[in-house]
Amino acid sequence: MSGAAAAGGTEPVLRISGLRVAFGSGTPVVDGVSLSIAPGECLALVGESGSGKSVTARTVLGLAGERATVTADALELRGRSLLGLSDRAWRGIRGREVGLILQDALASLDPLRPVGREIADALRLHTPLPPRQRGDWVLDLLRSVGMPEPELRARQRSGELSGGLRQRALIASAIALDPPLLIADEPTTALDTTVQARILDLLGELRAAGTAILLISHDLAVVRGIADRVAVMAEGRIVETGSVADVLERPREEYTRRLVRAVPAGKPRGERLSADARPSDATDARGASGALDTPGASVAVSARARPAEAAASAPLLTGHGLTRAFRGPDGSRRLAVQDASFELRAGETLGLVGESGSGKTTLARLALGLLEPDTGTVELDGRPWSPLPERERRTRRSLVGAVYQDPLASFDPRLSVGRILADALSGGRHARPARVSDELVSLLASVGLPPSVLARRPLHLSGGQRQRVAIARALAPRPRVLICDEPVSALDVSVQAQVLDLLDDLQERLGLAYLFISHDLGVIGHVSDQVAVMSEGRIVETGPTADVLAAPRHPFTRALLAAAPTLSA
Amino acid sequence: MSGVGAPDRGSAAAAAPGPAPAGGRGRGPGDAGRIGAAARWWASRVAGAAFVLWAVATLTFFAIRLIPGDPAEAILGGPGSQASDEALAAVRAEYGLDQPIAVQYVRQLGRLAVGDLGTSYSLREDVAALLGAQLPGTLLLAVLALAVAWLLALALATWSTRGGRVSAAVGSGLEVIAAALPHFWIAIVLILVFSTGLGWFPPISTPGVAGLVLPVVTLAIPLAGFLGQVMRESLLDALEAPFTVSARARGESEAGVRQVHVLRHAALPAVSLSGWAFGFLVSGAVVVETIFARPGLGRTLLNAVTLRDIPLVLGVVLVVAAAYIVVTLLTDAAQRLLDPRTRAA
Amino acid sequence: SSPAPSGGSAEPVEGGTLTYASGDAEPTCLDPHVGGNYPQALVSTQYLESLVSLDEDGKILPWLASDWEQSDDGLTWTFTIRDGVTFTDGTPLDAEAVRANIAHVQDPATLSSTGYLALGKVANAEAVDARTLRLTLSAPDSALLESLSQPWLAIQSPEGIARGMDANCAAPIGTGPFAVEAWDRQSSITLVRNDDYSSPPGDASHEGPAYLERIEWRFLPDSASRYAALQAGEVDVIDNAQPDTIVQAQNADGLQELDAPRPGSSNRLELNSGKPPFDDVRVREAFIRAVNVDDAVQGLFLGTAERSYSPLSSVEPLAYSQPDLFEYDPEAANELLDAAGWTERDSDGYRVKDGERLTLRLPVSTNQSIPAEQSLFEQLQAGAKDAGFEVVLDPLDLSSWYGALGENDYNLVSAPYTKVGPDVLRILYESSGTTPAPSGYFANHAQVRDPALDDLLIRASQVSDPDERAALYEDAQRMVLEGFYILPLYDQQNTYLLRDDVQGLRALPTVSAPTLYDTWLDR
Amino acid sequence: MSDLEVSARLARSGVERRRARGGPGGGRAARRLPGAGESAAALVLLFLIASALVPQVVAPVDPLAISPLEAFRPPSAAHPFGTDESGRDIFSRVVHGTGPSLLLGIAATLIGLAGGVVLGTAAGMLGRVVDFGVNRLLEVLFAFPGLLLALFFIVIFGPGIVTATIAVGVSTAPGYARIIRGQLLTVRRSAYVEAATVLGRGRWRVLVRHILPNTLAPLFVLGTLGVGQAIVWAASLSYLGLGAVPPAAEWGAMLAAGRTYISTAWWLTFFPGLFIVLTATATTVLGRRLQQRVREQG
Ligand SMILES: Nc1ncnc2c1ncn2[C@@H]1O[C@H](COP(=O)(O)OP(=O)(O)OP(=O)(O)O)[C@@H](O)[C@H]1O
Ligand SMILES: Nc1ncnc2c1ncn2[C@@H]1O[C@H](COP(=O)(O)OP(=O)(O)OP(=O)(O)O)[C@@H](O)[C@H]1O
Ligand SMILES: [Mg+2]
Ligand SMILES: [Mg+2]
Repeated sequence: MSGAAAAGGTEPVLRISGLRVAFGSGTPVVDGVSLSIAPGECLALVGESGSGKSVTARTVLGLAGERATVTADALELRGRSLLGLSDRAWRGIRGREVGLILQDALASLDPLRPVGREIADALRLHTPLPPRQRGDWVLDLLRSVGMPEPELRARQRSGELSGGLRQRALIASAIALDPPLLIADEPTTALDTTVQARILDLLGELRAAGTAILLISHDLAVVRGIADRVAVMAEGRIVETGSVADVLERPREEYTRRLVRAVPAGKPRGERLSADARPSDATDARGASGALDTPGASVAVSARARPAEAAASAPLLTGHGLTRAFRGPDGSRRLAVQDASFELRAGETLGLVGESGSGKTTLARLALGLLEPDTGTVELDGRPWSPLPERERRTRRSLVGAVYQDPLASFDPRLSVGRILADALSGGRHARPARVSDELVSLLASVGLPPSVLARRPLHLSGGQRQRVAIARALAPRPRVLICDEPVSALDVSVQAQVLDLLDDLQERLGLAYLFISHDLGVIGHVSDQVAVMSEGRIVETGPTADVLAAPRHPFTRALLAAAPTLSA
Repeated sequence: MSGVGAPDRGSAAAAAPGPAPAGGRGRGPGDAGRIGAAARWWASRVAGAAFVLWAVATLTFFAIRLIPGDPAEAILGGPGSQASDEALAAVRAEYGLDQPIAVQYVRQLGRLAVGDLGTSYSLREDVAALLGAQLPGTLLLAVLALAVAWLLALALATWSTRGGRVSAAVGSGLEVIAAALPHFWIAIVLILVFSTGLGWFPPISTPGVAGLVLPVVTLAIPLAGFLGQVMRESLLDALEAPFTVSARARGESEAGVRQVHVLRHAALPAVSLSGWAFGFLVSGAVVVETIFARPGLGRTLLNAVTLRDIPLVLGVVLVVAAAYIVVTLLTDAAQRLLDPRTRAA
Repeated sequence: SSPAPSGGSAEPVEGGTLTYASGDAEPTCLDPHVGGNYPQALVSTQYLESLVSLDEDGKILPWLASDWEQSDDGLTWTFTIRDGVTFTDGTPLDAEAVRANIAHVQDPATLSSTGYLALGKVANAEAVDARTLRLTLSAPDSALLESLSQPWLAIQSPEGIARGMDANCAAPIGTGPFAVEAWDRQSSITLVRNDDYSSPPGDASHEGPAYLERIEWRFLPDSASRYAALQAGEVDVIDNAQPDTIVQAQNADGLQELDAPRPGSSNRLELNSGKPPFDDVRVREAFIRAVNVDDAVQGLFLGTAERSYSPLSSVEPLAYSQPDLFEYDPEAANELLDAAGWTERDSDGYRVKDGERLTLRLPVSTNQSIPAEQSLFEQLQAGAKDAGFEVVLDPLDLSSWYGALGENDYNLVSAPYTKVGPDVLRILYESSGTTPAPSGYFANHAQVRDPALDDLLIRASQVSDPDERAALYEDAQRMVLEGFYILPLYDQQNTYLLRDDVQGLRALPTVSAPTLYDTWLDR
Repeated sequence: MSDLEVSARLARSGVERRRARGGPGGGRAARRLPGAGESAAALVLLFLIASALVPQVVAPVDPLAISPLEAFRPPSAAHPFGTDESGRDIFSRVVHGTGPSLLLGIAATLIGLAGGVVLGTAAGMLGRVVDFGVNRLLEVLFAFPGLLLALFFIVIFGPGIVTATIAVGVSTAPGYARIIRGQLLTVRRSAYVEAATVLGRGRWRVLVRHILPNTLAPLFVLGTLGVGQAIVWAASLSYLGLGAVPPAAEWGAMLAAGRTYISTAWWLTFFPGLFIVLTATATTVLGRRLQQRVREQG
């Protein structure tokens, strides 16, 4: 790659050495980071959540935080030291020398101002241009980032733009003055795959034009597609640096290996994603690193053969011609799900993939009997399930469990983990953990959680722990079907790996059937036996996962596959 | 300054749209539907306003009937009048007070529907004309007080969020105390200090600007306390929001960040609370107008209720309700204008 | 502070606007014929004039009537109407105009109460010629001239009256030194000088038009801001000054005080003898002995009010006092109550009889009782408690207060009543006063029903011999006092505070309303 | 009629922020009210509670004992807050007035809350028709400023501390109702209610176990904040002559009575006013802190 070659010859745009950042009197969250980026080069900073990636990036702009103490052996931008700069001097650098695309992309534009004005701000601050010319420049910028209808969009506010368009506007504002260095902190998180692909293309173009890019991502597949070099960060340190190919294909460090292994994309069904047993602090409420190992982790990592009888057995959950419409805020009727049918057998996973708004959640809610279909029926275990009066469904509710994207929201905030699970175990009769404590402990153990979490509230658990509690709750009534709506979308890759492994173990042990929803093809490819692709309310393609992914028939599926970044070169 | 604390993965993803239909990935605006939606919004608001006015009139009409005291007597010179039986009967006949209550109600509504508010029993003047004379004073008072409260709250909120524990504590303390002060107590203290003591402002309302100062400040102080609390909260939110970080990353100065971004966000809740603030101010006006001897709706209302002056009470209540409706309508419209996010809801 | 002014030594100055701040309620009608209360009297004194006036000694002075005489049987009165006086609408004052006024007051549609009662014995009025008016009475009325001196019987332009009640209420037309220019409801009345004025009463200190060009008559109900406004110079004169501010003004530079107790009755608590427990004279006496009014008046009024022991105001020449009946004597009170059978006490210390607590309900009109008076009631409440009375204070707005009286739902009440002359006793204590008018109003709140007293009062109102009249009224007052029907408190106070540059303000001795005719501004 | 609207807004922004942050803790240390303020508020409240429960211990002098010749004494060693127009000890009156005043504030708030709960839950639970009706009713009630509602109520039923309490309560009810309804709808749509349904819990179970507790829990905090404001509004009613009846030593009534003497004897109004402000401030400070605690703990 050209960028990599350039890195050797020219003076680096950014050179950091021995950077330390601490907040207040706490231990440093960035601890001796050194890195450099050459013009036209893209350096990717990867690592688990909380490893200090964002703090490093913000420090380059002098925005580490209010109570941050920053020390470094060197912090140079195009040869100029940034240490001890005055506020004024910093302001001269921000936006002009370094552009920043913030991690919270969707909230990074002022919702009250037209995006055109937001972009023009950079020009206002750093150039003497009169407002009219700024306006023209902004339109040029918007065009250059591929914004459709730039005149209209410039006048709209961020709330009126879709996520992808917002991200483009944000990029436009960051590159307004063509800064030599662009820092992109998770630029594609929370975007649909197809949109993500377009954003990555855009970054690629910038890099080709000579802009140095510091890309921060936890998604190795994204990194693979665009970066020249990778720096792997863990607990405030850079543990490994090297070219993309070297690091991702021949990781030297155990940490990196684990990270690479956790990526589900391209991994066959049943292959373990998470690391082997690793001692970890179960009480850590901080996040990813607090995730626990599954008891089943000792199971050999091997592609597991699917039970052959699964395909033959009678379907457990079926939907026939399901249609459901909603009335939009402007009163118009809109079909969220149209004529969708599916079959789910015991021990089998049906993956449901599609873009945002395609109706995945609606279909899941129809299957759960939380929504009544306008037309069509759902059958559970050969008997009618929906539409039916809720009263008649209630006795058989224990057959179907659900796991949600946002586990926190799915817990009554007043209840402790113990009470949540006790309630689930006892069928709602007892809410006192003591009554069912043995069962509780073994339930927790089955999702790899220690008994100590019983007394805590979900708010004080890490994301991975919360999702395990959610799974435990879903398992408590001994269901035969689990409906998982984006169960890992809110999780860090490594935590995601653990949860996916856990689900896999449980399926093997308990013979559960999963309806597994995700917008991430990589995840779907890894977990499902059958896959259904949804677009605009319709299931456009279904079939065995391997077949669909290898030979997609529907153009939408093809587009989805094309857009999905993969780890393999 | 402060950074974006995004301690775990959850935060980024939770901001993205999960099952909720609002915002988020790939949903463009429906431009065509917007004009229709706006029209529908206005139509429903106007219909709602008409309903509220009708209901207010109805409730008030029957509520006054519950008040002990004979309206006929109120017409005949108020309580304690020594009106003769004949005079009372004549008045009852003239005003239709001898009719069944339902008939009276329908007649009253009929008159109101054509904009006839009737004649005040106690002041013997056309209610519409009376209110026309009283309304501007109260409105002026309320609007000025609202403006002063905004400014005070904004100043205090801005000052107390400059950083530093002391200014934060002083600021929030002042807000809480201001919000706890009864109007009449403030009025009296202000009079003592600024009229009797310093002689800067007249202790009663006079036609000029000077006469407005104390009443306006009296009304504004508690309101500023309430608004300040809300403003400060949203100021702090905005100061930590990703978009201010990205503004700083563009090279915006601290002052610029506040001016261009943060202040608008701090002002938003103040705008959306205006309807509530208006009611608060009208309640306060009853007290303030009495103390400062300002002519106005508050004082009129108090007298009218005491004197069982049905047409006047009804008139004041309707005017206040109408003003409230207009204010909330305007605030909602202003909010829709200022903040596109509210349009979805 | 200087004592009450009565025309300064300097030469009066023409012109200027005086701002008067009234703490009384804003009248609902500026024509005092309609209804007839004190707030109307205060302001209408500036633009309306009566047939006669009083001097400081209570002697009748000619005013719009230059002369009068009564027949020997006292049933016919002939008044000579002053010549050359015109109303401010240009119409001349003549006997016919006066007759029209009397007819107006007596017309039930006018809804006059005070004036109507005062003319109760006038059976017929007749304009004999342009200058001569003859009144025919149904019974002799020794109080007629006093009655006619009151602002509620002031004379207005018949053409003004003919405009109808609403127009006349908004701007009555009289012969006074000022005329109503505008009435800004809820705020102020603007009065302008009557440049053709020619009819001052005999005790005025100058002739011709008034000095002041305009009067801004404002309504400032809050006493604290009223006083503050005076201090700040926003207003020149205030009425209804509170005792503490009076004392403060006495010690302050730049302010003067004008005291003018109202005539008629004193301020008193009336004990409802028409129902238990006050139908027993021993209980009434016990209550009166149980409370220490002297200390209360001393403490609350700070020397600005004198304790009264009479049913009549101290400015009434015929007022009769009997202090020994009202001595504070808790022991006597206890003995009386024991004797009356109220022997037991409940756990709260209140006396009970037959399971009934000795409870007295005292409705207080928040519109009429000044704060010091309300505090006084609280102190009486505390004193009476020691003797075993439970006094329930019940603050009510005016309508509810009249309602409570009309329903006989009170044991004690303080109701001011202003009328010139001792004839007020007849209105307040004659048995017929216990019969409510259709609206429920009645004046005899003590519900005194004593034929002997009735006889005295009727005779007194009819005799023409002054000495005999005085004796009769003294007997009547003694009966009221000795029957413990009332607890006199103090004179109905009228204290005006004014700025030093206000000269020549005086209260008209009729009902002590201020007259701004002689007033001028020394600035 | 109170800062409900404001409190609700603050509470809401808290909830949103908690959701947005999602993370454990994640609070802003700087935003917390400093500890000193809270301890002071707690001390004030302790004193108030003691005054309400055992006034005769805190202030042994009889608050009703008049002594006309001792009137208008400025604060001194014998009378720390001075004496009033009837020579009563103001300190004692203020202390003895704590009970009635707090009771008024609390009772009014409870009435408001009760009304709000009835209206709000009816609107939130009983289907669209009721919801529509209650919403319109609330709109109408909001068009009456609070004082006006109270005024009507008092004129109809006559003044006194009980009526004043009910009046203040009644006029705050619409505010609570709106908040409760909003909260109820949020809770009813929440993922954990859905999760309970998926687990097969019945309608009533879900209502009792999850919806009501989560709807009503924030009310406690709102109520705390409401008490101070209720006292302030009752004081305004007293000022207009519509509040407590003498000789009750209720603060609002004391303020209203003392106002006449403001220019000569400031202590008559200053001290009761101070206690009103102190109470309202202390309850607000603690209420907000509580709100924060709830917010942080989830
Ligand atoms: N302003 C701040 N004050 C205190 N601690 C902070 C602040 N900003 C970040 N931290 C802490 O620093 C550590 C590193 O945070 P950082 O945001 O750099 O992580 P990250 O690698 O970007 O993670 P993610 O992938 O979740 O974005 C975390 O433990 C975080 O809680
Ligand atoms: N309760 C509802 N009321 C109105 N519209 C709804 C409702 N639920 C879903 N919709 C609409 O139905 C469509 C499908 O939504 P759904 O949530 O099923 O999509 P999804 O594929 O799950 O999207 P995402 O990936 O964003 O979660 C969307 O347009 C959404 O706005
Ligand atoms: Mg980050
Ligand atoms: Mg979804």
